[in-house]
Amino acid sequence: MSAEFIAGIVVFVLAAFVGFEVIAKVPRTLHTPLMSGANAISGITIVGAVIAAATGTGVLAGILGFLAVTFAMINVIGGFLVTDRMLEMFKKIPGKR
Amino acid sequence: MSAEFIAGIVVFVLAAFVGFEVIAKVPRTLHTPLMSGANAISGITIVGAVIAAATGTGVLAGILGFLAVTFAMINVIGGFLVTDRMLEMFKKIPGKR
Amino acid sequence: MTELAYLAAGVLFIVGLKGLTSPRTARRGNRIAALGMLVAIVVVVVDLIGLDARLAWGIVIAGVIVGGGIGAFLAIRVQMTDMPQLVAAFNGFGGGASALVAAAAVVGSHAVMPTETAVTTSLSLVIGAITLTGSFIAFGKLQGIVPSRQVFPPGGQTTNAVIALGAVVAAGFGIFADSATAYWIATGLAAILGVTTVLPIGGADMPVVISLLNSFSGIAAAMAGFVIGNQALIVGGALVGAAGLILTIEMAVAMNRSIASILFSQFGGGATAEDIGTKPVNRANADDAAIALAYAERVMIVPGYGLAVAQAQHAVKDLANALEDRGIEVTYAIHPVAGRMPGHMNVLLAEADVSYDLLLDLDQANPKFSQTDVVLIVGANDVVNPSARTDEASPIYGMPILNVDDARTAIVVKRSLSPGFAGIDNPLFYEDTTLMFFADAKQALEDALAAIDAL
Amino acid sequence: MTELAYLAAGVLFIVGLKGLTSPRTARRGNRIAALGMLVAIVVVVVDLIGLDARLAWGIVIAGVIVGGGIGAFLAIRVQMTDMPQLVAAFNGFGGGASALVAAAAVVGSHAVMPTETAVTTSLSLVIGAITLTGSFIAFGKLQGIVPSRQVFPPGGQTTNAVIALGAVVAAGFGIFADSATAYWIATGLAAILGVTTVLPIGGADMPVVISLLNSFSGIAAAMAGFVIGNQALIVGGALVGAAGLILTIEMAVAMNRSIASILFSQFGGGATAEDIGTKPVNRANADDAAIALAYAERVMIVPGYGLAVAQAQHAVKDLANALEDRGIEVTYAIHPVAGRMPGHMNVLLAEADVSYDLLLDLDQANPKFSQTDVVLIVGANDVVNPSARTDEASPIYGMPILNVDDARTAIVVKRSLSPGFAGIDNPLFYEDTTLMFFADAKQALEDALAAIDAL
Amino acid sequence: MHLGIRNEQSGNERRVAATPTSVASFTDLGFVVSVETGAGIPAGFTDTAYTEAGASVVEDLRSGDSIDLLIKIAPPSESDRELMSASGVILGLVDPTANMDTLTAWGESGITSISMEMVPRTTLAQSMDVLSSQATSAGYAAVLLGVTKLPKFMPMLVTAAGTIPPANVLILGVGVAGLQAIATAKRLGAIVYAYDIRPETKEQVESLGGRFVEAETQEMEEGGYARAVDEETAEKQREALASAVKDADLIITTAQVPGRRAPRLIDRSMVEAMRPGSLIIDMAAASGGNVEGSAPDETVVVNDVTILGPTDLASRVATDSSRMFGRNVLELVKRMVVDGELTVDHEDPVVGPAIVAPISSPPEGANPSESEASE
Amino acid sequence: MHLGIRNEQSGNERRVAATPTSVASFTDLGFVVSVETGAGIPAGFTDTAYTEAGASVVEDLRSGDSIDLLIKIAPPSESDRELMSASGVILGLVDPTANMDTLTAWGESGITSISMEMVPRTTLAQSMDVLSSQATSAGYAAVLLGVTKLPKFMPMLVTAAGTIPPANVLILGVGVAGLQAIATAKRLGAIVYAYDIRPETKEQVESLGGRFVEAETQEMEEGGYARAVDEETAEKQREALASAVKDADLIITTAQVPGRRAPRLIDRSMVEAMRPGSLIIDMAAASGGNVEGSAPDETVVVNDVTILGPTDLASRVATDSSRMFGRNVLELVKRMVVDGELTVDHEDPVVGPAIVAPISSPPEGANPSESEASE
Ligand SMILES: NC(=O)c1ccc[n+]([C@@H]2O[C@H](COP(=O)([O-])OP(=O)(O)OC[C@H]3O[C@@H](n4cnc5c(N)ncnc54)[C@H](OP(=O)(O)O)[C@@H]3O)[C@@H](O)[C@H]2O)c1
Ligand SMILES: NC(=O)c1ccc[n+]([C@@H]2O[C@H](COP(=O)([O-])OP(=O)(O)OC[C@H]3O[C@@H](n4cnc5c(N)ncnc54)[C@H](OP(=O)(O)O)[C@@H]3O)[C@@H](O)[C@H]2O)c1
Ligand SMILES: NC(=O)c1ccc[n+]([C@@H]2O[C@H](COP(=O)([O-])OP(=O)(O)OC[C@H]3O[C@@H](n4cnc5c(N)ncnc54)[C@H](O)[C@@H]3O)[C@@H](O)[C@H]2O)c1
Ligand SMILES: NC(=O)c1ccc[n+]([C@@H]2O[C@H](COP(=O)([O-])OP(=O)(O)OC[C@H]3O[C@@H](n4cnc5c(N)ncnc54)[C@H](O)[C@@H]3O)[C@@H](O)[C@H]2O)c1
Repeated sequence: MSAEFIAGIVVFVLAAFVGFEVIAKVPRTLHTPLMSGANAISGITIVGAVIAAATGTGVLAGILGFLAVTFAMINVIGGFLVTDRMLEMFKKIPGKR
Repeated sequence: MSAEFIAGIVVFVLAAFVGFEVIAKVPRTLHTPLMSGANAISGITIVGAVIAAATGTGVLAGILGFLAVTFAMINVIGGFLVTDRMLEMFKKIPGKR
Repeated sequence: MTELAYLAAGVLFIVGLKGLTSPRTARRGNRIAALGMLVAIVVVVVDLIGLDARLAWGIVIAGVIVGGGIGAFLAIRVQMTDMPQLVAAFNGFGGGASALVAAAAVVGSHAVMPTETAVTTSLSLVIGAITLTGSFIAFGKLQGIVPSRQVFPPGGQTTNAVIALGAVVAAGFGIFADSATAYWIATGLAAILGVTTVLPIGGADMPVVISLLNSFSGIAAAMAGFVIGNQALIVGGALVGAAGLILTIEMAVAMNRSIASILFSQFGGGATAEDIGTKPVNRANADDAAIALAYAERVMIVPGYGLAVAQAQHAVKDLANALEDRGIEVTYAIHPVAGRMPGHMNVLLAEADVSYDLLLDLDQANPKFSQTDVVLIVGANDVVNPSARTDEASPIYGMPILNVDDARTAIVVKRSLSPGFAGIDNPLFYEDTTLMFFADAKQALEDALAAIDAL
Repeated sequence: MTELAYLAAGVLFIVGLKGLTSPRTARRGNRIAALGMLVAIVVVVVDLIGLDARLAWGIVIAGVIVGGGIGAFLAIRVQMTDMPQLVAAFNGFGGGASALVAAAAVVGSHAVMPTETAVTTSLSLVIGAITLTGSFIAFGKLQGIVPSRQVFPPGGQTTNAVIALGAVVAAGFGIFADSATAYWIATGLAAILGVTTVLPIGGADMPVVISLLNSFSGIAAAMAGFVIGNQALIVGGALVGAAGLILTIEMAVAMNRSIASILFSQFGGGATAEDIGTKPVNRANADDAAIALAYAERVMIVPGYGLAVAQAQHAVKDLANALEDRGIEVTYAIHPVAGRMPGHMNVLLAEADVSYDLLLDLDQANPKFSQTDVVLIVGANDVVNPSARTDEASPIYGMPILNVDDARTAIVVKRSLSPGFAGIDNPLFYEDTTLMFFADAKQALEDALAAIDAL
Repeated sequence: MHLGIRNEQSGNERRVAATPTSVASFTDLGFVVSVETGAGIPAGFTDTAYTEAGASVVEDLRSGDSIDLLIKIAPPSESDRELMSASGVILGLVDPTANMDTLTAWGESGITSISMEMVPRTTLAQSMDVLSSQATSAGYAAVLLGVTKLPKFMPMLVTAAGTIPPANVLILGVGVAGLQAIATAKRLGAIVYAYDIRPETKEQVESLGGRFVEAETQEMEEGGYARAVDEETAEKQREALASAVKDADLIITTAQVPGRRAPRLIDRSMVEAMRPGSLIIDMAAASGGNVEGSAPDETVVVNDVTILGPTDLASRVATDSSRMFGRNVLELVKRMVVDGELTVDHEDPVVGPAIVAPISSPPEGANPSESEASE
Repeated sequence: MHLGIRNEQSGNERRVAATPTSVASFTDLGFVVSVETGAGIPAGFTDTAYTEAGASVVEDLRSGDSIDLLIKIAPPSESDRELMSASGVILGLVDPTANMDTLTAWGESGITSISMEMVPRTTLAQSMDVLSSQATSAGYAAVLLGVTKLPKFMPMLVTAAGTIPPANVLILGVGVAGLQAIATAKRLGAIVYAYDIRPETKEQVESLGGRFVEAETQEMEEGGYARAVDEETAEKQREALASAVKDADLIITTAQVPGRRAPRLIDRSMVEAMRPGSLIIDMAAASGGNVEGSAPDETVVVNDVTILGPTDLASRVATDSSRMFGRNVLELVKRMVVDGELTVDHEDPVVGPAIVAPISSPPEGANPSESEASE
């Protein structure tokens, strides 16, 4: 295994630990916003998509790259925006007015 | 900066986050054992000490290496043992009998 | 330096995610995470520009515009109630993107991949594909496009096991034989598996499934990070993978379900928790009640016979104290016939040493409900039954009741939908603005108090 | 693969540390962390053997035997009460070891160090040296070798600032000029700084200081890790550095002190929290009370006038309920003259609906204390004053009291050491087996309840 | 419309049928109100207060105009009849069981009699339910009577002069009065046991912190009221109650079966087993008594156990009893005033069942409640 | 040693100086106990019970042997003197202020009189403190008396027949009786206000859920007792109390200054400002009264406000009052029995101050307490 790969594993494991620890008991009403926010973060794959799209050669790579960027971008932009909307509404308790 | 050094920083930061997150509200009675246990872990420097002692050349390096291993070993062995003793006693609430 | 910038993005993700776990910091948390994402994108662009090679920027820009546009449009246009399915859809796209990144790597690699890269590539493809299709089925179920009841593939869970095995074998072959075709087969099987696994799950369990798929999409991203050797993806992906898993477990616990029982349900499983009434109600738990109460300015408590049965007088006082400590105005509305004897509520509240000054009778309370944020109805039923006002056929028509439906939100604490002394159904329970908190009153109030303290 | 093995050690450290934060898992946690250490040591040895070079194993073995022996001897022989200072000493050795590792690197390096390595080397040296000497001063203070009161260096904190500046300048010179001598000067100044910073801190604040130095030793280890390029040191060191910092903050909060006020105290600062009485008492907080109560089998509650003043009757009932839910037997001992009128306690406990069956009077309670694990004395004073039994000169000599000192542990909840109605001091408060929980009774009981629920 | 309030004070009666507050409301409804001098004094309402509320205070109603609506808290008498206008209405505690013949006769001559006792006991009509309101007072007063007569403390007190044990109070019959008695005794710190034949009362007893005595119960009622039980059940009941009775310092019995003799819950042998100095208050003494040997308004001592049969309990809190009574009546009258006229509507679900005479529809309507109260 | 218990029942006195339980303990201490017939009946103790406890029940103590220790709950009389042996001891509520001359005379003839009222009120001696124990009963009974006389509910009740407001109860003087009155009224659900001249009582009032009326207080006491205040302070006090008095439905006053006339806290104008139907119970009526116009054991009505001055309050819970009294006396007697002999030790810190006659040391010892109770 390459040193880079091993370093990746170390980073992966540590980041996963942070992920485990960071989520303490979450109030139920925050479950959906948290899920949505976490989902938006998983759009980090946009970085990979940009690299793939920019560096890819050939039509197939181009198509794959374009789709990857598009998909990732939907996830990122949509994800953060919708989370923000949820949380905005969340300030007001569900109900009249 | 070397790639290795940068990888080290990434690991350092993530590990520090884990350290921050892992310590939630600790009951006061556990403060001392926790401190003691954490202290024992900081004896991980034994790894560096062993490397220094084993690979060092020259009298000065030898002395430094020997001292490093000795010190680190005191920390490691003493640290874990004393923590264990504290926790053993901790099972019984301070008091008679 | 790129790596350090990515690390900064990762730290922002961590801080943001942590913020999202508490109501006070949630919105800021989300924005911090978004900032992290911006940092990561800027870094990759700057980094690529620094590469000094001919790059297909057109494709990138096109993708950003199209994807960003679609995402923004959907996020802004969506109805409040449709948000969960939208999250599912977004998640599907995310998983798909990771699979595509891995696919691009397969297409673009001209040498034989090292084993470790091959493994992560296939993982990224398989997990990404499952996420993609699984999320879309979840979206469909919630949106009503796909039937929300349990739909089993022919052969049930056995079929799923076979498909899963097939995907593993294909991926294994791809890794050892370095065969692109094998990868595509594995990816296709995984896509099918996503569909067939989610279809048999009932609509009520969808939130848990979406959360799990969210965890998957994180892992897919991390795997894609290994494939292209990018630490930002590894950090962000691992973070979401782990956090999503914990969240999934918590959600399942909150719904009183195990993840296994959700995923591998047989006929007749699932969604039992919703079956109490025939008409739908908004169910709430202690956390929901806690948030509604803790963020209110004016709270009115309406005690009824159930408070007495549960002997919850001390619990209600404790809860009120906690709210008052937060600067919330708390009063009590006592209906003349609440309980089973004249003055029943007074006896109990006096025992808990609730000040007489806080007790409002019917005439004092009714004009106040419209300025009340939350009415907490504890074991009362007949005395808050709006059919006394609205339904001429009701045996209690004409009786003055506490007009709790004037308040912004009503939280009703009782054990079930069963009727009170008068034996009649209560339309209040089915109102949009009513949250039903089914529990013994004492337990419910204690739990809500704990939840408020934890906020 | 070495790196992965180190990672495994790191994971064991994380899991172990987490275990240490809860009473149920603490012991296991410590052992898991020790296992992690074993793994790390085995890995480095195997790795070195694999190096295929002439290595000074003799030195290593000698160090291991000497160090291990001393550590084990001290840890086994130490008195319970001397443990905190021993931890301080161990910590000093750890910090010293890290500095020595960096020193060996300086001595052993023949080429010019890259800047980053130079920086981490100097950090390791400086922080390690501070830890070494600071910890030993802390040890000395607790052991009584160094005076535990505040001892200021000539010039006070200004002197410290000058020394600190000197160390920074020397280290900077070392880094830019690659000068070993400059490193040694920086290290020496840091060692002095360790002494002069800790000397002015009062004995009562030592635990916080030790914890902070513990965090330092973690950072020193991590820096040493950078110096020799070893991830095990980085992970373990960073972990302890961060965890130690959080713990330090928590400890300071628990003592009602800020870290800054502890570190940079001027004359007359510090240790005020301990000055309530002249004789020493065991102070406890809600968590301590919670642990003592939650792990008891039989608890007796002794209410007094302070319960009435604090109107803590409902709080005491709630706490008792929580204990009963855990299967603990809870009773109440009512002294005939507790409170300020005959039956004072009865009125309150009846209001809180404590069953009459649980109330013991003096004659029923006294034989039971010796089988009681914890007596919780809530705002009572005269009625539990053992001088009525033992001190013929006492104005209450001969009055029958509740013999709470027969119980294994007594927790006394009151706001201060001030006397009760009879105006006399109470020797109970200074007993070894007594924990003093200074707080308003209602608040104290509510906090203890929250702490029990959180266990 | 001329509304009359008599001075009904006599012996134990200290209540008044209308308070100044309700008089003011009657005036608003369009009534001219006359009150006899001193009618409210023992209940704490002065003549001046009535005058200020808009009533004319007169020495004797007979000296004035005839009365269209006479409100009664005591049973009606011939002298009341004489006051009435041709189609006048008598409304109040008319005690239909005892006075049916008289009222029927009056009814034939045009006088309508409305019995507050027969207002249905539904959730809807609770604001007009005098049985509930007066039973509330009676249950409260019964405990206070008992506490004052008992030479012991109710609450437990641990004192330097020894521990005073809490009193044991037993409540038999857990209707409105019984529940109020439980609450009051519990407030005072007694250990309260209670029993009723209706099984749902167990939950109600416990909701007030009382302990339910586990004896025979029966799911059988009519409109929330208990039915009479057969002698075999009654015997089993008494056996099960015996030990609770024996241990009690104070017993309050409230058991009633509408239209029947009150059930006998405690017989002589049970009384004899009690500790000397104990006390029994039989609130059902007037309708036959729950306790063997009890007599209305008399003090009977059996074997050092005192048995009281007070019938004036509600009058002991005359101010509040009168207030509640006045409010109950007001609510009913409000319902009967249509377009400024007092109208007797036999079809009204609340008023209808309460009309004793004249009867428009087939009689046998002595069943006071029908609808929901039957869980 | 012959110990005598008389039948002291007369008028309002229903207590007895020893219970069967304490008689048994006296027997164990070596006393021969004689009890007059019927001594304990009104307190609930039968002659049989005394016999079973080891006493001989006699028609009249005069017909038997002379008495070495006579325990009294009522003040001593010449007929008591006649019973005594040459060096006999009379111990109990001997009312030293009123009877000093008599007792001194008896003392000169060899009879020792020990006043339970003068046992020091220290933490140590609390088990012998009859003032505390009887004040406990009196404070409790006062509230119950008030509640029974008041035609209103104590607690608030929200009912279908209107909301009944809680009663306002005001307690003036927060000693032992006052505290017990606060607790009892609070239990019954009243809103309780209280006031005392001693500032530390504020905390005590609040510890029972009462509200302290902020008026003039003074840090001035002797052994826990209040001193008399000058007329200026008293005037300020009354002004500050006026509005609390005006709003009260029930007032119970307990203020005493040992050895002095009770302070006048409520004057006529304050009474006149009260609502008609309100009630005042002046527990200090016998020592001059806290309320203008009150008289011992009489019912005075001023402007529709009733003022009672009961002196028999402790007797209203005769069983428990007697039990506590008996226990107090027993504890003191235990202290006095040395080697099986009754010994009067003038040096004893508890017994010494309680000896009224004969005086061994210089007199002026009428200051009943000295040590710690002076925070
Ligand atoms: N006040 C009087 O004088 C009097 C006298 C007799 C009758 N009533 C009648 O009683 C009724 C009073 O109205 P209300 O609103 O107070 O009571 P209600 O209408 O009888 O409703 C009480 C509710 O409390 C719930 N409950 C019971 N135990 C509970 C527990 N342990 N925890 C949580 N909830 C519990 C029950 O629902 P779940 O089973 O789903 O939990 C029930 O629906 C009126 O109809 C009135 O007419 C009154
Ligand atoms: N029962 C009677 O009839 C009667 C009558 C009169 C006098 N006394 C006398 O009163 C005494 C009763 O003994 P006791 O043990 O009940 O009481 P105590 O000896 O008076 O002690 C009460 C303790 O409660 C603490 N306290 C006060 N407020 C508090 C609060 N808010 N939270 C927590 N603690 C609080 C006080 O300490 P901090 O200030 O440090 O908090 C005080 O030391 C005896 O000396 C007895 O003789 C009794
Ligand atoms: N709908 C309403 O809002 C409302 C209002 C008031 C009363 N009520 C109901 O009306 C009913 C009657 O109340 P009430 O106080 O007038 O009753 P009541 O005075 O007629 O009788 C008193 C009690 O005696 C009990 N009893 C009869 N026979 C008995 C026996 N053999 N042994 C033991 N107990 C016996 C009855 O069950 C009843 O509880 C109750 O169910 C009450 O809840 C309903
Ligand atoms: N040491 C003990 O354990 C113990 C036991 C019992 C009583 N005590 C103390 O003894 C003291 C006396 O108790 P007591 O009940 O016999 O008192 P008491 O009967 O002599 O007087 C009753 C109350 O009247 C108050 N009073 C006097 N003048 C007043 C005025 N002008 N205005 C308002 N209030 C006035 C007094 O302060 C006192 O509280 C109290 O302090 C009590 O705590 C101590």
